[in-house]
Amino acid sequence: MLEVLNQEPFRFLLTFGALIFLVLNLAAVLTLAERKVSAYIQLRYGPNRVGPRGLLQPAADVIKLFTKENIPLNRADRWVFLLAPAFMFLPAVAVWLVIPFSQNAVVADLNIGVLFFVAITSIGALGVIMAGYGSRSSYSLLGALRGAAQMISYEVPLILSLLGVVMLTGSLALSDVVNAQGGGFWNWYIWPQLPMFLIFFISGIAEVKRIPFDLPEGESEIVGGFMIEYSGMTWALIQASEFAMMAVVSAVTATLFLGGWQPPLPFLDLGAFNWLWFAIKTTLLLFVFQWIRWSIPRFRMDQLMDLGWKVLIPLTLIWIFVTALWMLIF
Amino acid sequence: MEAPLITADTLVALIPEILALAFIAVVLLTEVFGSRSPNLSSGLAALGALALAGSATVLLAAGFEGSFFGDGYVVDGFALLFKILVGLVAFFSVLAAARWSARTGDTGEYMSLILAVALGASLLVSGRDLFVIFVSLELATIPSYAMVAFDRRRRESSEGGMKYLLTGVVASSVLLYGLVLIYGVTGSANLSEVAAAFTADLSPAALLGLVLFLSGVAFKLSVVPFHFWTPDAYQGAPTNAAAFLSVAPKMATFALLLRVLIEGMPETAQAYTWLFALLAILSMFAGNLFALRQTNLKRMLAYSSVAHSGYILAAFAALTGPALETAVQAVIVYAVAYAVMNLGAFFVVELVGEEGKSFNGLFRTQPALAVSMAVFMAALVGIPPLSGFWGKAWVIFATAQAGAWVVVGAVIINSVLSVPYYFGVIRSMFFEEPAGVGPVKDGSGALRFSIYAMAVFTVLFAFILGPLVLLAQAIGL
Amino acid sequence: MITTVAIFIPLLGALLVALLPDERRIIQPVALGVAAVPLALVLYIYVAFGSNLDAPALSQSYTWIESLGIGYRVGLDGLGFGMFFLAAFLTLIAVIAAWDVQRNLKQYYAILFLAEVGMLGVFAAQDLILFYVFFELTLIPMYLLVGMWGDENRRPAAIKFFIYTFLGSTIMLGGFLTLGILAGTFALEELTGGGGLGRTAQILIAAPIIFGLAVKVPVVPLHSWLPDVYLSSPISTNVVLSGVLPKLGTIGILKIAIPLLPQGVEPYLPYIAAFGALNIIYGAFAAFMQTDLKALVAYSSIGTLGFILLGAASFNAMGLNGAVLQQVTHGLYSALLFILVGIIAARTGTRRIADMGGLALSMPWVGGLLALGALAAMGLPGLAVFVSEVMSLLGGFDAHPVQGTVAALGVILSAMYFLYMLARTIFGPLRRPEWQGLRDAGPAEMAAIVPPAALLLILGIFPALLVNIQRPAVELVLSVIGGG
Amino acid sequence: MPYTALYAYVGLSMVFIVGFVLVVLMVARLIAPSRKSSTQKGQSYETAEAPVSDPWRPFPVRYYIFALMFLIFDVETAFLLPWAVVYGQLGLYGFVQMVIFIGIITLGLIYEWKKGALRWV
Amino acid sequence: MIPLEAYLVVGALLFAIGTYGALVRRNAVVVFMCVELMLNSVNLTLVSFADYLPGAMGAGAGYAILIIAVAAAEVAVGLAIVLAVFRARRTVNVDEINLMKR
Repeated sequence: MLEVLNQEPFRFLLTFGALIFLVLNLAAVLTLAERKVSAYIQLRYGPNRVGPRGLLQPAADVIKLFTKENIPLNRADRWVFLLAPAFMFLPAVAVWLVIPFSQNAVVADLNIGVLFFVAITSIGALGVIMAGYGSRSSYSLLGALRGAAQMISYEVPLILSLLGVVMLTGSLALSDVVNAQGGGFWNWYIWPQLPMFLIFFISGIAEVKRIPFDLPEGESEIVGGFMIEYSGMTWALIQASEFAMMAVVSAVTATLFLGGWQPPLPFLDLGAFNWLWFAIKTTLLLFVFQWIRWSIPRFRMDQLMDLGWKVLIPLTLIWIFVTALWMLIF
Repeated sequence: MEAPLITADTLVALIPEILALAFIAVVLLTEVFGSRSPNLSSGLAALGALALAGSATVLLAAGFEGSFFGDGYVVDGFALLFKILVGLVAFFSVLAAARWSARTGDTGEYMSLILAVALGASLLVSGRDLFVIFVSLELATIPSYAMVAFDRRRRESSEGGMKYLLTGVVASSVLLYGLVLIYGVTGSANLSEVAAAFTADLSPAALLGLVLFLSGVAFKLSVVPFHFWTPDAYQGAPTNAAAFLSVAPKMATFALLLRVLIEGMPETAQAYTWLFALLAILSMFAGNLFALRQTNLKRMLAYSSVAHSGYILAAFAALTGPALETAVQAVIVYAVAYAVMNLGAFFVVELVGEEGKSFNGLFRTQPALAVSMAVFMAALVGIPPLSGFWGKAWVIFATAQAGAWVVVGAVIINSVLSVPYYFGVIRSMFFEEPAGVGPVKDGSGALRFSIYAMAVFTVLFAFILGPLVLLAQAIGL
Repeated sequence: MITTVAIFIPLLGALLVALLPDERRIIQPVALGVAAVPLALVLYIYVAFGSNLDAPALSQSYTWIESLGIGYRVGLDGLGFGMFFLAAFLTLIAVIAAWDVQRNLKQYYAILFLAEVGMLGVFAAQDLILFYVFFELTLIPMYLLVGMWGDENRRPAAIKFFIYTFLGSTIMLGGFLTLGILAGTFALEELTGGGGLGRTAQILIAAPIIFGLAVKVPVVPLHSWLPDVYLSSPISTNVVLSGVLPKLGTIGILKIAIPLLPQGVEPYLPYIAAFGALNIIYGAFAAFMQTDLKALVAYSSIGTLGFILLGAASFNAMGLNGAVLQQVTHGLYSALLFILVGIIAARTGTRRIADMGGLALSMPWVGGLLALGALAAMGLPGLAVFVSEVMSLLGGFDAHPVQGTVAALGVILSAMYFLYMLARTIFGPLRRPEWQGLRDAGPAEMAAIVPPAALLLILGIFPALLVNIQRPAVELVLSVIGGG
Repeated sequence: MPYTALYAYVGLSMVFIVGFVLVVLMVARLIAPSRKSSTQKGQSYETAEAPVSDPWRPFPVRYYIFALMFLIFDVETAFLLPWAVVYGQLGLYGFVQMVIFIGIITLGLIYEWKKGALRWV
Repeated sequence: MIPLEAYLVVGALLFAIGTYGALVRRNAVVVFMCVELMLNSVNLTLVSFADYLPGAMGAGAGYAILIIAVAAAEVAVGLAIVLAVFRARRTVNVDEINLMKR
């Protein structure tokens, strides 16, 4: 019986189902976490009515969203409008395919994992543009334009900041990156690549359009931006993909700079349960995401662009040079 | 790991290009950092062009030769000669553009575009690898789109640029597809290995590749039937851009075509001389016939450049057996001859104006300028002893040696056919009454220097000819 | 070396003149001086090397493009010497006769000197390419001279002239290049006798060359550019235009077509002779029909050129000598007549023959010299043209009796219209009273008309002065073509 | 698994993900209430005002400028990625190459900066 | 294993579609997109050649990156020019851009 499951196409369907399950749950949990963390940061309770301590709140949300009407628009470009959530959802799931959860626990260990991450993430920008354009609404379009400008601008430092890790590893496969960081937390790439780590993380925040880089949504000025016209399940999918993307960025950061599933100290090796280390690191980073969100105000557009082009990109270029020099000498 | 590809020799071989690149950077950076003095920018750019030509001359004089980057980049006499020519053309174009570009306020940018095209052209003539060829061809082409569209004050400029661009990118893609097919058929991108696969008898895929490649090249050379972009692009372009673009990239592209045909597919080239003859004849007739009815000088010169591309291409009809050496000479001689006379003509247009009637009575107001223009026009017709005559003579030598009598006849007929429109300009300058005060004089020193230099070269071309032919013989291919 | 200097002195002269201020009293003496230099050199050559034109001092040979056999080769020979002299001489006359050039005199002289370079060069060139270069070098200056200083009809005339002759010369160039490439050299000396080419090749190559030269002469069906240009030009341009330019064509036939392609030219000879006769007859008839004095002279000039073709086509010593000499004599008389017509037209304000009459009464010198020129043109014994015409005619008659007979008829016709013209213009009563006080030729005008008239007389009495110098060259040609 | 199979796997997954989204939307359509649409309801949101113009208008040039700059830098990274992978084996040669390459890119960046292209106006 | 011809046919088809579009469409930006299609079809052809040809290990992929770079440069310059035209004429329709037709 179990052996059947290990054969195609069952294996494929099983993994796929597991993946979708994981992502959707992550998104659901993160919505709750978002509200709880914000509440605690602001010394409130947060949701505490549905279920014990509000733990069932996400389930209630899902039910609510499923039963909401998806309001059709008169002038919208219907197919673009409907496909946009799919394009945003795609990267949020697909990147998980190449992330090693634990030793040999990776769905598809592509030899170009890093490149895959970069390539798939940029599809998200496409989704944003499609959403903005397809809605045919002024706010949407403005939000989409901002989103596009921001995402492509931060894509450059995002990729450039990966280069240090790639150079040190000599491989684009994420499993190789993790393996190269084994043997203790002092081998993690966060130490030689500390600036790159910060840049990567900042760019990651910008990529997922979180505060302080949430100009495409900009609730207080453009009332939701590119997703202003979405409602019901389409809106839910966009929200879900945003939260899932946050998890993706955390997971990739953990993989690239924090040793992935590698234990911080050799004797803490948990064997088959090393995925716990990975989960812990990802969760920590996710917490940082929330923390930043409730601590820092939104950037202005020009500040945002300046930060990307005039600070992050030059810094990455310099650090690539430094890394190369370092590797040449030692 | 194999041995590193860069050696000291490689750096020496790349000196002209490195210098050009360095000057591009310097020109751009002085503009943004230093004082925004247009004279400084154009001076530096002129220096850059001279550095390109000069270093190539030194390499040529030193007899430097070799192939680099896995035989993908070759430096030989042939390449160096064309590098020198491209550098010199760039130098004079920079001088001629100084006045105009100072008015745009973006001298540095414009100058660096000229240098970038020169850099691409100079890489192009050294390419022995299909993809090196493609990339350098694009390096020579892409800045030229920007040059054509550079004049923001004239709507024609951006329109000409757009037409040039849209057709140009399509042509590039076609050319690239041809190259890739050739690569696929041969299994190697290197010309010497291409030669092994390209015999007189081609497989369909190879033939398709060749045809696509030639179509792309024909576009860059504005040869019929791929010439339609030329008049709009040249008319729209700033005059000095049209001058430069009608000469430097074309020269280099002809050199490239020679190299590809002779080194990459000698047998095929011999089998397809009829194709070149056909294209050449069509270009000559189309160029001259369309030029007849133009009133705008730039447009006329654009069609004239189509015709002259035809004349040069006529030499390719002689790429067989005994005539091969003469054909190579003819391309070189004609290219140089065309460069001096055409640059000169465009420079005068730059100074005087592009409408035919602005030339009325120029001989009365500015005799020296009128005489120079008359010299250029007569040279373009092919009146001896001016440069154009020698170009045509060499083309006829080559084609006659190859026995392509039809081509000889076409060249002769077209020389006569071109008389009315070139002499129309002479007539307005000498026989008509002046319409106004004539062109503005101030600030045109460098431009005038270029014009007179070109006039002197055109008149005394016979003295350049001997050394040039000797050089062409010495370097062979 | 002397030859080279003589050829290129006018070039320096052109530059010198162009740099001077544009004032007649400064420009004209300088131009006279410049024009005198080549003439003086020619006379020096005649005196010093008259018996031996092959002297190394006269020729220069410098290979230029070795692989193709192109070189700078100049040298004088008997065929070209007469015209070399005449070109220098008539340029000087043209400089003097430039009184009707009202404005831009210095440009006029500069361009004239540029043309002189080409003219002198053609007669001295010993290389096909060089010949062609000089041949074409005259084109633009003549175009400009006519187009800038001609009358109101000048622009179409100038461009017509240019296109016709350029078409002809380009076709000729095709022949030249083919010949040179097939033979491997462009040196006339090495090409003599065909340069090793077979008869068929020679025939094929000769056709474009002869055609091109025929346009320049011009041979009758190709002549339509000529009257327009002649009528529109100023006097001094006419001098050069009629005196020297047609000879660029005839010298090509004599110096290039015949010796270089003897077998190739041979089949065309009857036709050349026929066209020569046609020229003579047509010229005479057309002249007869003219009401314009200048047009009459122009057509008579076309007619007289026919004798050169006839003589050249004879392929015998008599005819060739006649043809070579006729080039010079034709130049002298036509120059003389054009200047006189110009003077008359300037004085009377008209060129209509019907309006004139009795001009000799008020202008004895002008009238007398017009009579002399006309008599010379019709071939009166004792004047130079007689000698050359009779020689051409005899030679031509010998080789081509029919064409010769027709040509002889032309002589009679030409006598008719010239006498008719003289009777209507200079003789008889004064047609208009206001012409009573017309001034005769002034000093400048005399300086322009007396020398050619004198030369016509001198050469008429002592033709040997020129015939002696051209005879060795003609014999050389004869030996090449194998004629008697 | 051979790498082609891996890629096929990933590609198939991506198709399935899009499919999943569409299925979810269809299910939602079945579940969710759907009332007859009215013109008012279908209007796009403009803070409760009636939209006056079509939002599909040309947008400001600055977006294009940044798009163009992104294009250049993105392609630059396409060159840098392969280089970075093999850098460890290249030694000095690779270092020099990188210095030249990044140097030129940096010059371009400086030029853009100074020229004002990086200013968000 | 998919045969080489399959890739080549797809490449040729894409190229033909791109060419057709570039020649027929009147909107400059769309023409550009068609050109991109052409270039990418060339890339496909190139990469498949490189993969199947003996002794061309990896070189083809390198060339492909060069081509991508060239395409990017073309687009960068091209969009700038199209933008300039648009600002002057408020249209990017190729047929309407005819100041110089004679």
